[in-house]
Amino acid sequence: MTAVLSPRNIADRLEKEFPGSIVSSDDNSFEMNSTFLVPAARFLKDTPGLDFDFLSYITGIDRYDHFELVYHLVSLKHNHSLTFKVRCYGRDNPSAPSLTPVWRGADFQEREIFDLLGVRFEGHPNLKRIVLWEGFDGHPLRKDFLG
Amino acid sequence: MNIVYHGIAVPDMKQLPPDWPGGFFWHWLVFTVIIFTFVFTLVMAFTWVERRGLGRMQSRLGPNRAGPFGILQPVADAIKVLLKEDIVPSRSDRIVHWLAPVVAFFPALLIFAVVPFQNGALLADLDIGILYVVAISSVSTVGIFMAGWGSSNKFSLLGAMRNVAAVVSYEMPLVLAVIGVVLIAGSLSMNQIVLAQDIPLILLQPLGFLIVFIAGCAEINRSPFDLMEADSEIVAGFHTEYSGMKFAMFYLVEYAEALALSAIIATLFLGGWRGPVLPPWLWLVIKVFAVFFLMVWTRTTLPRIRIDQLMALAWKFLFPLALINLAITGLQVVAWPDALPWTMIIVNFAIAAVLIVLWSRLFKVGWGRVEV
Amino acid sequence: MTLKTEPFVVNIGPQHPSTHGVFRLRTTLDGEVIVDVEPIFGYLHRGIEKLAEERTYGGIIPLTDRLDYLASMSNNMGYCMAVEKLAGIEVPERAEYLRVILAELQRIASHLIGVGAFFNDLGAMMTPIVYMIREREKIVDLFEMLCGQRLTYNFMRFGGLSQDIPEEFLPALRKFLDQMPRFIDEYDQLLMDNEIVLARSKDVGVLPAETAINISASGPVLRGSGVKWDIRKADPYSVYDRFEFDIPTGTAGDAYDRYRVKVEEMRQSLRIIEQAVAQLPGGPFRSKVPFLVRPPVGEAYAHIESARGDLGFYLVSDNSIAPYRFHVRAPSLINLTALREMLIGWKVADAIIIFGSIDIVMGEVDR
Amino acid sequence: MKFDHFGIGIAKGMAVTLKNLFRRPVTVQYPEQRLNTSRRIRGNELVWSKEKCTGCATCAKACPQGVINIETSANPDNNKYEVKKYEVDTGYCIFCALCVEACPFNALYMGYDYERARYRRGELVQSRDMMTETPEKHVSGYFFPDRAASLPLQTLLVEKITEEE
Repeated sequence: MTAVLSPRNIADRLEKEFPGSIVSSDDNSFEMNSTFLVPAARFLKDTPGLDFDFLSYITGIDRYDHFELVYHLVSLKHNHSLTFKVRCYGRDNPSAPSLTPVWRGADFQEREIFDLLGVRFEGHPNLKRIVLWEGFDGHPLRKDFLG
Repeated sequence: MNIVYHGIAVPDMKQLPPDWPGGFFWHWLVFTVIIFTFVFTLVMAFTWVERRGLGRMQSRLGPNRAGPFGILQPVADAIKVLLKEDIVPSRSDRIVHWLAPVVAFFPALLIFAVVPFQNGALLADLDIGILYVVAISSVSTVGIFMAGWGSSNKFSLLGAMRNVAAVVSYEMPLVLAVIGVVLIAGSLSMNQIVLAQDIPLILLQPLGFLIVFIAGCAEINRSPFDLMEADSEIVAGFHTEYSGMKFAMFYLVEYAEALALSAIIATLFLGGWRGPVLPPWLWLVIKVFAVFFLMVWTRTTLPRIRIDQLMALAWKFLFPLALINLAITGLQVVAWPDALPWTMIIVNFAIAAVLIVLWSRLFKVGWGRVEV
Repeated sequence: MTLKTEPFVVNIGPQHPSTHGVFRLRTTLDGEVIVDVEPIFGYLHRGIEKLAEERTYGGIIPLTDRLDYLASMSNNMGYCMAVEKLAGIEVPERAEYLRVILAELQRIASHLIGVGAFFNDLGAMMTPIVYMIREREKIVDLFEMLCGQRLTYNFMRFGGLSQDIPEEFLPALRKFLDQMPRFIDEYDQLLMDNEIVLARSKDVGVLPAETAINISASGPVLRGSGVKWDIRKADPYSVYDRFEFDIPTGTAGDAYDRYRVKVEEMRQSLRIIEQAVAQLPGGPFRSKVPFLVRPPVGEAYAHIESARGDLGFYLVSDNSIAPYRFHVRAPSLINLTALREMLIGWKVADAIIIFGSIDIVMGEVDR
Repeated sequence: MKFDHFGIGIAKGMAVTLKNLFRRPVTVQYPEQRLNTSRRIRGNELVWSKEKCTGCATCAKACPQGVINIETSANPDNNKYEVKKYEVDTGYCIFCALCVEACPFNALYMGYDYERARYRRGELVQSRDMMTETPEKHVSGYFFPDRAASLPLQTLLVEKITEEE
């Protein structure tokens, strides 16, 4: 079984490493401040004992007042997993740092979130629309998008 | 006056009536008609055999709707393709695009001028028959390159360039292997080569047969060397932009070339029209179909090879082997002209096997990547 | 003298025989050599994630059929597991065993097409794929017997299956299990040692293990690179922990290894089915589930090892009859991440087979 | 020194294709030869029982595509709904059979017929009369095991490759 690491413990460790990075944590996931996303991701990836080398998926949820990005990490080495979330506010130009430099698996998924939800990933090497064509008006997965 | 070779008496061709069945023009007319009929009928039969054979080897039936066993399928295909609209790409080089099928088609037909249907029955018994075949068969490439260039399509151009590369490379081993046959038969004339074969030369020249078969397949772009129309890579290669009548011409060229290669291999290695009981022309047809079946069979089984591997096969495997084969044949002909054929057969097969196994050391995987 | 060459752009796709659907590779060629590649998706984008937000939970099952249309049963299973996790639905044991049997049959069917299409890309003149479709047809026959359709099965439901298996199913499955190993051996005889196949696919399109992990590749692509990672073993779902099977892995991570991994996986799947049929318990095939499922507010993620890799479904519920958010972790899309660096430097012919060896289904890539 | 790759793999492959040349072909000549479909076939039509239907419209709610168009009026005499209009646009239908499974009164079945190609989209709309169950209409055994038992057994490729005419 893939062990689900306690988000509270990880959140505490992250808070110790990067003060102010954790917004909240519960039994299923913790929420991170988006400014600390990239260093925290590197910490999660490179710390011995954690070794989250596999970014399983990223997805975005439109919560009307903010966009919630969900990151699911797995360590193939230790066979454990972790879920954390990041909020980005604003409907016009929400943005979050890109994790593509850390895990390249994020590449197409971030492009997809940018395409369908309109969240801009800062630092992504090739942030273009992926499934819709260039010049498409709007972001269809937003709850207020009317076809 | 007979030439004696390997204990085989070969009649001198000069004594045969030169202008059977009558004057020169009658001869010309009769054989032109015969060749046209032969080529068109056998091309239709080939498409049928290929599609049915391919189908049966793939657990399918193949075309079976038009006529009994689908025998009229080539006719139906021909009617369909002739009635189709002729589409010319707007940015094509129109004259080249129009001329290409014609340029490609006629050389394929011209080869049959020197194929003997029975003793002395051929359009032109050229003294340099086999040289003529080698010379004329490469001209089709010009037509194919014209098609690739004239269609103004990138896939067509890629296909045409691949074809030119393949033909230029494979001409070399092909000719060298054919010279082995010429050495044994002692003549360049196709009819005389047939007359010299009391035992089919495939037994005396197994390696030569293999090289001619492989190189010939590569020249006429039969699978596994069908790179120029590799459907999974470059869509349809040089004839991507052709439709209707012009496409039909290319289709015809493809099979006429296969027919020509089968006929040449049958003539050079399988004893041509010679055979017991049945009439000579039927023997030729049977042998042609036997060779063609081999082509269909390899086409069913083998995946396609890559362009650089195609070149490597020609220059590293076929070319040296053809040279060695030529040297050994020359040695045999000079040193032991009267040796028993059966010993020669065993020796030649052994030499072929040893050479192939030795050259298999050159087989390696994973090359071909270019740093860019 | 050096030749002056000029790179030119060739669009392979969207209508091309070897793009496995509608996919476009915008390649820049220098002669035959690929200098640059840009994969372009989206030609099959149907907005399934958006559509799902406006359908009931039950009505999404037919939509999942249309994700990876070569492995509908696996998709059904993954989605049903996610909803069961979200709503806390129990699945009877018989249903779990049947699900495993169906998912493994589906894996064989999908790998047959994957391997067959790979050899079609190699230019094998349809022969391997026709043989493989012949065997796939037998599996599709079995699925048709269960659910009446041949491609979009829509067979699994929350808490089990839509119907119990008919009595003629197990004898037919038995016959298939007896025949299939012989046919897999025949494919190996036809293809495994073929010199042309070796020359074309060995050490071609190498994906090193570190890169494979870093790009989140999964399924045969990851295992072909030598990483022993299979959700069925690493995170056993359903009743997979009760079966014995091996995880075949490659060594070099080339196209040939990815092909071999798929063939070996077929053998392992047959092993799993043999065990599952032997252990198949009686009992109900479905637990009682209301017509309209209303899961509590929350989120759930369930993933399975589908034929193409780690297929995950992420659901967010707001306690209504439709999900608030429905996300698919599509292995086909993510496996394509390293396509560019795998292709560069190879020739056009190699590009086609490297792309074919990744074995994607556009329905899943574009959703 | 090990010598391999001198063509033995190619020869083995050639043997396989030759073996298949003498195998029976698996294809079926469709219009003349027909295989029995599954007993549970979800054929491309729906069959509707006028007697059993109460007009509850559960099927319309279950339909993910929303192609079931049902209009009812209350009949005050016997306190029941009367189905005025029952229409399925099979051009939009995906034949998922969720409606058949949802029907609480077993009034809806999948059809056994799979040859309903039409030249115009409009002709694909199944009206009430076209759907009504009649003795001539074959009904699939999907979700109804007792009906399935009376249907012919499915032809399986595992059992026989092709049927002789």
